[in-house]
Amino acid sequence: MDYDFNGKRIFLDDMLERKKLEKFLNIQGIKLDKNLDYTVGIYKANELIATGSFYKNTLRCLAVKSEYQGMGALNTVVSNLMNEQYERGFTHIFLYTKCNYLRLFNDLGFYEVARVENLLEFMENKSNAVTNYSLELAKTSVKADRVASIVINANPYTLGHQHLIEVASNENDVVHVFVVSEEASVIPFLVRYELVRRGTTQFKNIILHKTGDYIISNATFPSYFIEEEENVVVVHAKLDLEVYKKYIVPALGITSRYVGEEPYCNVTKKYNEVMKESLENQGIKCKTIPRLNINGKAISASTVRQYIREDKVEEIKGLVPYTTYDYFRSKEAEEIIKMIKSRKSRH
Amino acid sequence: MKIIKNSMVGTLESSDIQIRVEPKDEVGIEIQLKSSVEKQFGKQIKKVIKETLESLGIDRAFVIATDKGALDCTIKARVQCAAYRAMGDAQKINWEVID
Amino acid sequence: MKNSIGREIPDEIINGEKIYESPFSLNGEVIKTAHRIKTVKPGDEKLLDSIEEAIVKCGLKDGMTISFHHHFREGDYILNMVVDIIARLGIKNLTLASSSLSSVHKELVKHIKSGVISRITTSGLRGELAEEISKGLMEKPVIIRSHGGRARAIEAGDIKIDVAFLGASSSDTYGNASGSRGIANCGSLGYAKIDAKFADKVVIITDFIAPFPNVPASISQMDVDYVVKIDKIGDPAGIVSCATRYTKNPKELLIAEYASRVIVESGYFKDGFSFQTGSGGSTLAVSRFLKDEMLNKGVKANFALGGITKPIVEMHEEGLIKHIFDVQGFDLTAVKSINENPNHHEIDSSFYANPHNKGCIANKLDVVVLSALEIDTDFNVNVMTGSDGVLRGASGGHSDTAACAKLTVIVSPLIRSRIPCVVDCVNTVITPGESIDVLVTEIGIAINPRRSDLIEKLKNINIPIYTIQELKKKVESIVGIPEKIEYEDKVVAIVEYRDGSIIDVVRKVK
Amino acid sequence: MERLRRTMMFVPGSNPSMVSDAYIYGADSLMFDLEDAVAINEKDSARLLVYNAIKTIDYGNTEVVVRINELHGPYGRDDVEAMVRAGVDVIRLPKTERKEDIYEVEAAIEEVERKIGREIGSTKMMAAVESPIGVINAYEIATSSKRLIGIALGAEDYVTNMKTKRYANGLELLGARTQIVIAARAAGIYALDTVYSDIDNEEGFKNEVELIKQLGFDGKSVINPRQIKPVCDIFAPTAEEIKKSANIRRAAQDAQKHGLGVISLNGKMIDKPIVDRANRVLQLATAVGLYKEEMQNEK
Repeated sequence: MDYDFNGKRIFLDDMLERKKLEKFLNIQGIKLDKNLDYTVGIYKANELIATGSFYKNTLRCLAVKSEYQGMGALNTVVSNLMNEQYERGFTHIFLYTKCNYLRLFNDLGFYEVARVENLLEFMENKSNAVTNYSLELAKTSVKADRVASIVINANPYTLGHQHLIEVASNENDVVHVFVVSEEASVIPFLVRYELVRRGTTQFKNIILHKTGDYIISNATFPSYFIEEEENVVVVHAKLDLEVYKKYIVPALGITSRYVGEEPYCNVTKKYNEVMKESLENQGIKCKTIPRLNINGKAISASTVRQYIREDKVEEIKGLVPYTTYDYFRSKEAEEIIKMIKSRKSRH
Repeated sequence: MKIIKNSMVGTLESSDIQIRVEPKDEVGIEIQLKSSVEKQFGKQIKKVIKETLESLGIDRAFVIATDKGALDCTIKARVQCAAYRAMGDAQKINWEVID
Repeated sequence: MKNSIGREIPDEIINGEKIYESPFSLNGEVIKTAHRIKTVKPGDEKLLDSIEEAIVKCGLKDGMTISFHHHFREGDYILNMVVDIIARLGIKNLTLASSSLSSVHKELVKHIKSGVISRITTSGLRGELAEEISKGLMEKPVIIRSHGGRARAIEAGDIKIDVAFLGASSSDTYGNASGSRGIANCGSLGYAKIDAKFADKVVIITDFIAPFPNVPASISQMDVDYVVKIDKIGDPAGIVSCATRYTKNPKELLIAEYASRVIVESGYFKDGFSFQTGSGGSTLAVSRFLKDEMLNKGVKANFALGGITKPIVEMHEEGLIKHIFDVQGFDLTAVKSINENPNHHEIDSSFYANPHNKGCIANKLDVVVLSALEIDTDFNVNVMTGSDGVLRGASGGHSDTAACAKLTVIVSPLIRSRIPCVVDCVNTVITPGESIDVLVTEIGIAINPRRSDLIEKLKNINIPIYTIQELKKKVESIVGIPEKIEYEDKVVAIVEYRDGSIIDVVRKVK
Repeated sequence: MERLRRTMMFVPGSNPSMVSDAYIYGADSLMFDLEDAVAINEKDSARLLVYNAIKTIDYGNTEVVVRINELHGPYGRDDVEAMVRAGVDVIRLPKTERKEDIYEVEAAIEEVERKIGREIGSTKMMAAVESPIGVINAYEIATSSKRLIGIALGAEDYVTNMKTKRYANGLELLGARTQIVIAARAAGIYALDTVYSDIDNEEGFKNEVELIKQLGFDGKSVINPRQIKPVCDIFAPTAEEIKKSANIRRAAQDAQKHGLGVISLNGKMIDKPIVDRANRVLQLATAVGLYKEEMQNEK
């Protein structure tokens, strides 16, 4: 760092600071993201000359005042953010930037994962990490003509999910089922995953996976976990699907993706819309399966959680496979039921 | 000496090197280097990283180094520190070994 | 074959051309060429609707030579625009004779690949275009010429420009064009003036049509065939380069201070002296330190030359410099001054530094301060290729002013991040060591042993003095010895000395 | 000849570019900071960085000082161990309040010197006084160890403790500065003044340097290379002083050459303090290029 530069954390709940930063970013053609965990500013005397932020493990809103570009201010910003990331336990770090900055971040040790043309460059801090992931994934690949894929959060696993998997299972040779592994839901991933496993043993042609860093994760599709404006959701969805098409589809030879019809959640609805267009462009079939109705009402995981919250565990019997029901009756579920009761979030 | 967790030391600023050390199962020190002076000093940088780790008795590690023209003594300092951090908090620096 | 400074020039590159011997070995008699023009009658209109129409009317054909100037620097829109249209018209195999090229011209890569451009001569190459050329993008090597050397080559007919596309900040419909009084202003059009004088066809491209007559004009109506108005000739922010900000970097300041002390003690610093400083961090800062010394000692300069920056203008306006000779203005202050100050003169590149006219202004220069990417123990200077051997610089007026000035000072840090700047042998020679007098670094200076007079004059200076070999050893002890860059045989660029002889070649990097 | 300590440049110990470059700016001493300038989570990396730099880089005639963290905290002992091993010239203690603080660090230094076979006592020390009690105890601190080369004022903490802040005229520091210079002079060690942090205020900086020169300080702590030249310029003697001092030296040399017991010049007797003072003036003049022995003799 220069003798004259110094870095300071910016707290965005200070509205005055927030306004200043917003203005600074707008001049560089960047919008201040709604959800940020940490922001740093580089100052020369009292003048803000560069900034960067992150949400979870994704660096964002990186900008350097034009007359200070090429003087190493960005290096300072990224170093500061990475340091803070490591402090918080994130060592696999991603970043969002504009497409024309690829080389700049390349020099800082970031490598392209995927891009949404003209909108967003998505990079990570390890070369070949995504390729290695894709190679690992390919080891589970089964050669077949009809290879379906499904991504579910299963919070928790219901008859609706089971129906979706069943339809896909009947119509295909192989079905890859991905359970969202990001810990943003009230039910921990390991439980969600286990309930899916127990509830799918009857299907002989399915392969279970966790989604990991590259499918519906905080990095690839943050709007699934946090509230965002609609145009942001669309960009995030496009990004998630670019990664999906570039690395997941070829690794497993996927020919179709199944989704449940989404009557409630706007984010998921939007995602599904974008998905249809994005995947079918590349010749991957996209099948939307109507929700399973019980007593004229579509089954949803949130209804199940609502019953649990209201201490009506018996009521979920008709909505979930017996494996899920048994689990919630068992002693091991006590902790989780408590957690469901104490939380009232979307997930 | 064993690397048990991911660690990072250093910055991406001019004359510095960012060293990230990660555990590795198989024997060997694998280095992924990105350097602004790769053509002129790439081999030397890798050599310093490797020798520094070996002198600490580390025989397996994955190192990601992003170099901005650091001098050898800086590389050594960064690697030593990253290694100690990656060996866990309890690991107190043994100055006899460093010296 | 090796030239006099030991650079190996392949025979197929020499191919009948001269190789470098010494700075003034080719000064003798020359013949200047003339150009073919189509005369203009009363009532003829020059204003055309589009660049495309201008290209067609100029009769541009396969194999011809087109030229541009680089006064809009990184803000230039014109070159990319014109070459795009040429490509669309299906014209191929052109020679591009730009005064310089920069990062913004990376669009050329695709036009080279598709065969629209097959030869290039320029002063500078930067960014992606430069990297691609270093990797062997072009079949024919690029010819690197200094500013004075380009003027010489044009006048001698070595470069025969068929059509010059010259951007101007303002122009009237009859072709009186200027770098001022428009929307995107660049001040002096020094490098374009020579194209206008010697090209067969001249097209002025502007985004501001001024009422007739647009005077004083940098380019006169009598040299212009057509005028085209477009929406935007360039990005003003990119035109005024940020390289001219006054540095606060302590290392650059230290080097600048040392350089100014060298100048003061050299014996050339006296009333009526003349000087040129560049636009980089240290070179620009030298002006500031010189100014203090001039004020302290009551010394005034007769003229300042070159690329002109704010500190020079300020000294002029404060009466410390009598005349400014401006071939290129680097910032808004320079742009403004050239219009307002009667003794701030716009000059063309031949007047600036052409070795083969009857006396360029550089010949009258006492002191020049120049930068370097690398300098070797023979004092040869490289400002063209990085230490990785990749093209990323410009010949500029470096070798011109170094050859002419009585005192040539090179300012350079000893080390840039880990890269040594003092080396055994530079990757590319732009300026031969015999033109260089003093190297100034942050730890001390080295004086060219050829200048025993300077060694004597500077012996009591309060700056550590080393031999250049000592500096090289010192730097190696700090950074270590870098691996040698490996080259292939293929030549990607030929470096022409200002007199037209071949001083070096740049080879493809392995 | 005694060392000049007109400028001691503070360099953050966590910044490799500054640590490896700092010597080029001509500061008399460099102070690599492991304390305030280094974030808690970089204490380990800064220590290793400075350690390796001192071991490897040739700092020439520049004195290398390291400011360590306080001994009783989690970092101080490692700092001492690393720096003595690295071969640092001077260890600077922060926040010194009484002579016992010096004793403790001295013991820690000696332990390492013994362990590695470095000459006992070769690692020098200096103390920074940053509190009212430290100022009160300045003389006791200044005389507490043979290793001490100097005592410095750290003003930021001091003014906070004094329930004031820093003002342009420096009145709030007058007491502390006087006390420290007196203590240093009485103990025969150097007195160094605190930093001036507004680097863009050249005028204010120069005024402060004039003031501390007048008070008798040997030098000033600086935080930016740009502050070095003004200090040297202000500490540089005038042409008149140089001429006078050169003559005193000539007279002294002449007396020695001819075996005269008494030095006299223009009929006045010259005693040792005057010769010392003249030598010091010439040393300051030489350092800024205003005086060269052979040059003077030629004329």
